[in-house]
Amino acid sequence: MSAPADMLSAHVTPAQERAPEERVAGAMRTFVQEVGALSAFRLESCIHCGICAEGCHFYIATEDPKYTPIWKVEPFKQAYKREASPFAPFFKLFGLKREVSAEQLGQWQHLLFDSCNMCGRCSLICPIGIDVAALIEQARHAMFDAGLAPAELYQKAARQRETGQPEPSAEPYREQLLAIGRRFGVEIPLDRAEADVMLCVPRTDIEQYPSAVAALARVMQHLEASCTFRSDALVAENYGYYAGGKAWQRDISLRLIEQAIACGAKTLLVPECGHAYTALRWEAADLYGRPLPFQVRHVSEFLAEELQAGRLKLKRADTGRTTFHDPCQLVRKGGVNEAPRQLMQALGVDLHELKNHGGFSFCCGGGGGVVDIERAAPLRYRVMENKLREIDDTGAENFLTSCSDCRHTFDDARAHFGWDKSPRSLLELVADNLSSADGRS
Amino acid sequence: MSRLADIPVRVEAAVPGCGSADPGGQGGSGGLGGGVTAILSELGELLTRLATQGEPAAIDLRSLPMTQLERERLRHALGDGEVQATVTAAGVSRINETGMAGVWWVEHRDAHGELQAELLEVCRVPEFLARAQDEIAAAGQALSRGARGGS
Amino acid sequence: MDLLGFARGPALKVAIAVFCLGVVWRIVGFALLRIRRDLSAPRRALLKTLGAGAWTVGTRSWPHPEFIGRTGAGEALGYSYHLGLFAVVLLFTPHILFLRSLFGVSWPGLPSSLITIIAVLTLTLFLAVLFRRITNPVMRMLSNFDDYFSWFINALVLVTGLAATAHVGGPYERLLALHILSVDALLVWFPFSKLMHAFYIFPSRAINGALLARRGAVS
Amino acid sequence: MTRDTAELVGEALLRHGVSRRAFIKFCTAAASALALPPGAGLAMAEQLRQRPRPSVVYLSFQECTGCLESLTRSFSPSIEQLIFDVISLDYDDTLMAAAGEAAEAARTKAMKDNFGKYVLIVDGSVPTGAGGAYCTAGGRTAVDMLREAAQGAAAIVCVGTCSSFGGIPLADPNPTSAWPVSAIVSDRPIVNISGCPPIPELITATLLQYVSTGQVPELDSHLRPKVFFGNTIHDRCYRRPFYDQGKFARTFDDEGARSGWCLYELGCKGPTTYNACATVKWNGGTSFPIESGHGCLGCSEPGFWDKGSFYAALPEASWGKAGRTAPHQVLELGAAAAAAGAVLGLAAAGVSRLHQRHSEQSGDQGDGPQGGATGG
Repeated sequence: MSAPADMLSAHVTPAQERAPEERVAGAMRTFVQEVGALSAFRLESCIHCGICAEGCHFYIATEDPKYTPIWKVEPFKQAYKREASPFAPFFKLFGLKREVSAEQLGQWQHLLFDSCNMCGRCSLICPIGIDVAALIEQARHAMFDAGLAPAELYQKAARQRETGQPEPSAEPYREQLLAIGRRFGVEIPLDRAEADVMLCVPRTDIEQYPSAVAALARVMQHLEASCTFRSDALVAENYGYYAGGKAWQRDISLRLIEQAIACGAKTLLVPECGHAYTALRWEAADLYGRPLPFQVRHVSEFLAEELQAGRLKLKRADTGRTTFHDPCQLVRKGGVNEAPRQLMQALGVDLHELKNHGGFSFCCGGGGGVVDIERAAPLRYRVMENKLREIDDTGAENFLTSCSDCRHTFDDARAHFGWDKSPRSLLELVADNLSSADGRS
Repeated sequence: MSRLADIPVRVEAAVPGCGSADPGGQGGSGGLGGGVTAILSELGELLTRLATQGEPAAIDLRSLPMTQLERERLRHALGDGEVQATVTAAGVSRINETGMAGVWWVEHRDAHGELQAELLEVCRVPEFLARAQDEIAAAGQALSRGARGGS
Repeated sequence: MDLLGFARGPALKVAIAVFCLGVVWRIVGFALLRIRRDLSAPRRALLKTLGAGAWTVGTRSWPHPEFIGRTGAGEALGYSYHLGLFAVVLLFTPHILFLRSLFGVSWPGLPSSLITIIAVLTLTLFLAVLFRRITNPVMRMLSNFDDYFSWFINALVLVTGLAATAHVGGPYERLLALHILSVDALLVWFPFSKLMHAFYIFPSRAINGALLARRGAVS
Repeated sequence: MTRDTAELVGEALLRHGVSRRAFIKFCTAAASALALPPGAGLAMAEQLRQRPRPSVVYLSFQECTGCLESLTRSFSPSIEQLIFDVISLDYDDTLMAAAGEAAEAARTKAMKDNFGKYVLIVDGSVPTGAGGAYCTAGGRTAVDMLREAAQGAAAIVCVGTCSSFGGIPLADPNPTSAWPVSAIVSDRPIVNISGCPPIPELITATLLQYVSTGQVPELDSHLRPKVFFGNTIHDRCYRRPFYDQGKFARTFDDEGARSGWCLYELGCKGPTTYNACATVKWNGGTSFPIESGHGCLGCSEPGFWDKGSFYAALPEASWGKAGRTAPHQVLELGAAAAAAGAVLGLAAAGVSRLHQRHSEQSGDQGDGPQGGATGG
């Protein structure tokens, strides 16, 4: 089914244990190794116009040139030119591009992790059509292999890979999940041998938004879908993806893939979690090494499909003047644009779009693991101001989103700024407004 | 094509005021045609200098290519004066005073009648009309010899 | 052989050879790096994806309305000097004759005086672009030797071309020779520089557009 | 005549019954041709009358006599006047009545009597191949005669493109190893009046000016008088406005040609040719090539025979040997270079891939599938 477990383990040591030269060598090796024709093309094409800066909210908020997206991969551009580009011998021979130094890489940790949400807005503004975000993702892989992933992300990824849980909890998630079912009076389908749909949850929901977990179970129940959680793969998130540990990302994804295959699922349902969608919908097959034997759907997509098929019936929800935050990984990078809007329309939501919405939406500020990096908080708050203002400017009383990381980031900002709004989960709104025409709910 | 005249050549005026396309010659200023207005104003300046400082000058008309029309306009503008001199020396030269006192229209032709030089001289009398010292001396000697021989 | 003969004879040959060699070398050199098949299930059918890629080539020529406020002026400046360059390079009669002698095809040109005006405007825009590169903190930080030298060599071609048309700064044939030599230098520099974006820009947009369309995202 | 008894120009004029007025007229015409200030003709006449008549030796080497033909067709000042009144043409093997040894004797005598004072006019290029055997007179080679004559010359005037720049004899493959005068004589003032042939007025006016002032005129980098060679034909061309408007004749009998439009596209070399054709013109100011519908050939420029077709437009690339069209050559060259580029590119990509595989196998990155959806 997959590569043997021992081959999957990457011998990555934390930063402090490695000599600087070793670190640089590791980073460069990984980056250069990973550069294929597409990335090489991206690195070749940049004309240094600086326009990508205007797409990035880190630059917009600070006007600090170092936050220019393409600048965030500068050392790797340098490495590519020296090591793998068609004229690499010239660059090397004449010393046209200096070797990247350990110090330089250290500085770039801040640029690649603390100040990049991997939101992909830069890839949409580039007049040449360079997918800058894709390069940043590759640069993160290299940083990880240099032992330069931020400690928070690194540790969570390591733990998740080992135990399936990014952080220890008083009670295992399995127990917590069942407790949520009891608390909200909804049956949690767990470890069924056979199911059409395999479910998982964001650990953010287990810890912070149990109502969202219950909502998922309730909606699935309403749809009478054959579905199950699997104890061995409950968590939707993938900290390997954030930390840039590609092998770890694969290991973590494999847990879900293996369990989905084990229960014969036709669909792997990604809950309200943006980066989990990217990791499972778009990247998992490549890491797995062959096409996945099931389809991957975000819960909003899944529900929109059910709505179209007439199986999901909704009441009109009174949410007042409402706006919607498009999670980057779902919309800009994932194409899940129509589904949430179809659901909102069916719910009769009075939707007032943000100034920048759909594919052009600004990130909540927490994406790319930034919300987990403690030292990045001041910068993150600064960047978020613009987003909060946009939400205020719609005049909406309520706002919805379909990613619990975004939700968590907004709630964190609410506490920090004393803001008066809190995002609601679209899934929960759906669960709360299931039509009882058939007597259920 | 048997005869030169059969070749249908037409010259289109590219420069305003230079050619048949501008029969009135209104656009006489600028371009390769030199421009009658420019010549007249320069003559005015040269005359002032002659009057105040006694300094003679000249304008070489061959260096200012003009169309027949422009030439006629210039002639018309200057008018005719009192003196019309014809000098026969290695061809014919005509020195005509113009209506503007001090401006002389000088035309030198060779023995074949080809124009060799054409100037507008600004002076009291064109130096060309005067005789050289050595010529006068030679003439004096010749007359003296004749008088002696005759007596 | 005089300088002009050298410029448009052997030097031009060498320049064209280096240009072709370098361009193909560079493109083949990275295009033949491995390309992994994307194993994820596409959201859109292949044909739609490719269509969206082609469409992006056009749409990415101008910023999306969401971006115009921040990038419109910069992009307009960039495009306008490119247009000026194209007009001067492709519509000036002596250039058309030059290209005709090389490729055997020709097309009508614009009046030389109009081209001169365009060239002067383009040069002005060139200076504006350089000024922007130096004063804009982002561009200044990103810029390297390539950016400045590519600017310089293009400006040199413009200036020598203008000097040759205006007969300023020496005898015409020397100015013309310098102009052609600067073009030779440009051709030699081209494959090793950012000027390669002339070849990259459209495929790059198409690929980005297609990859985004494959996921059903806006491009 | 000897140095001490040299006759003054004025005396000679009187002797031939040429009045002062006739001479002023002659000088005025010359000054006009030289584009000197209008008053200069008079001054030149007065100066010249006080100067001794210079002896002139005219040597012809590898030439076609076109230049001399041109000189004798000078309208103003005419050659007759020039020869009899202003200069003393003591040797010219084409024009002089004497022949054989008598002619050579006249040359030797003139050079001896006027050593250091005579003007040497040279017409034709000087062959140096085969020991100079390609051009001899009276058993002496051209190189020899030139060197000897140059020794006593006050100045050398090279008439025509052959003596100025080598002209046709020097054109590729230059079988006689012909050289211009300036390549052989370097210690005498040289004035080049180039052109194939040169404009006659330019020759006479330059001589006249030299005689009247005793100084060579201001010269350009090719030793040509700036006053005649300071501007290109294109600068002074009456068809220039059409160039600026972008109106070009495309064939010799199209509407543009009939309308007198610019001949640039038909190969006119006006923009690179320095001469006075467009202002002094030919045949007594009647016309010049462009006026009669043909582009300038560039005959007054060095190497004009070897600068490609007369009908190739100026900015055209010059790709040497005929028989293969330039587009064909460009295609070949481009294809060859592109093929070489492809090989190098292949090699570069191959090396990079090998490098990547090697480091993957030995490196600490886990093996197996790589490259995310956004990677690769």
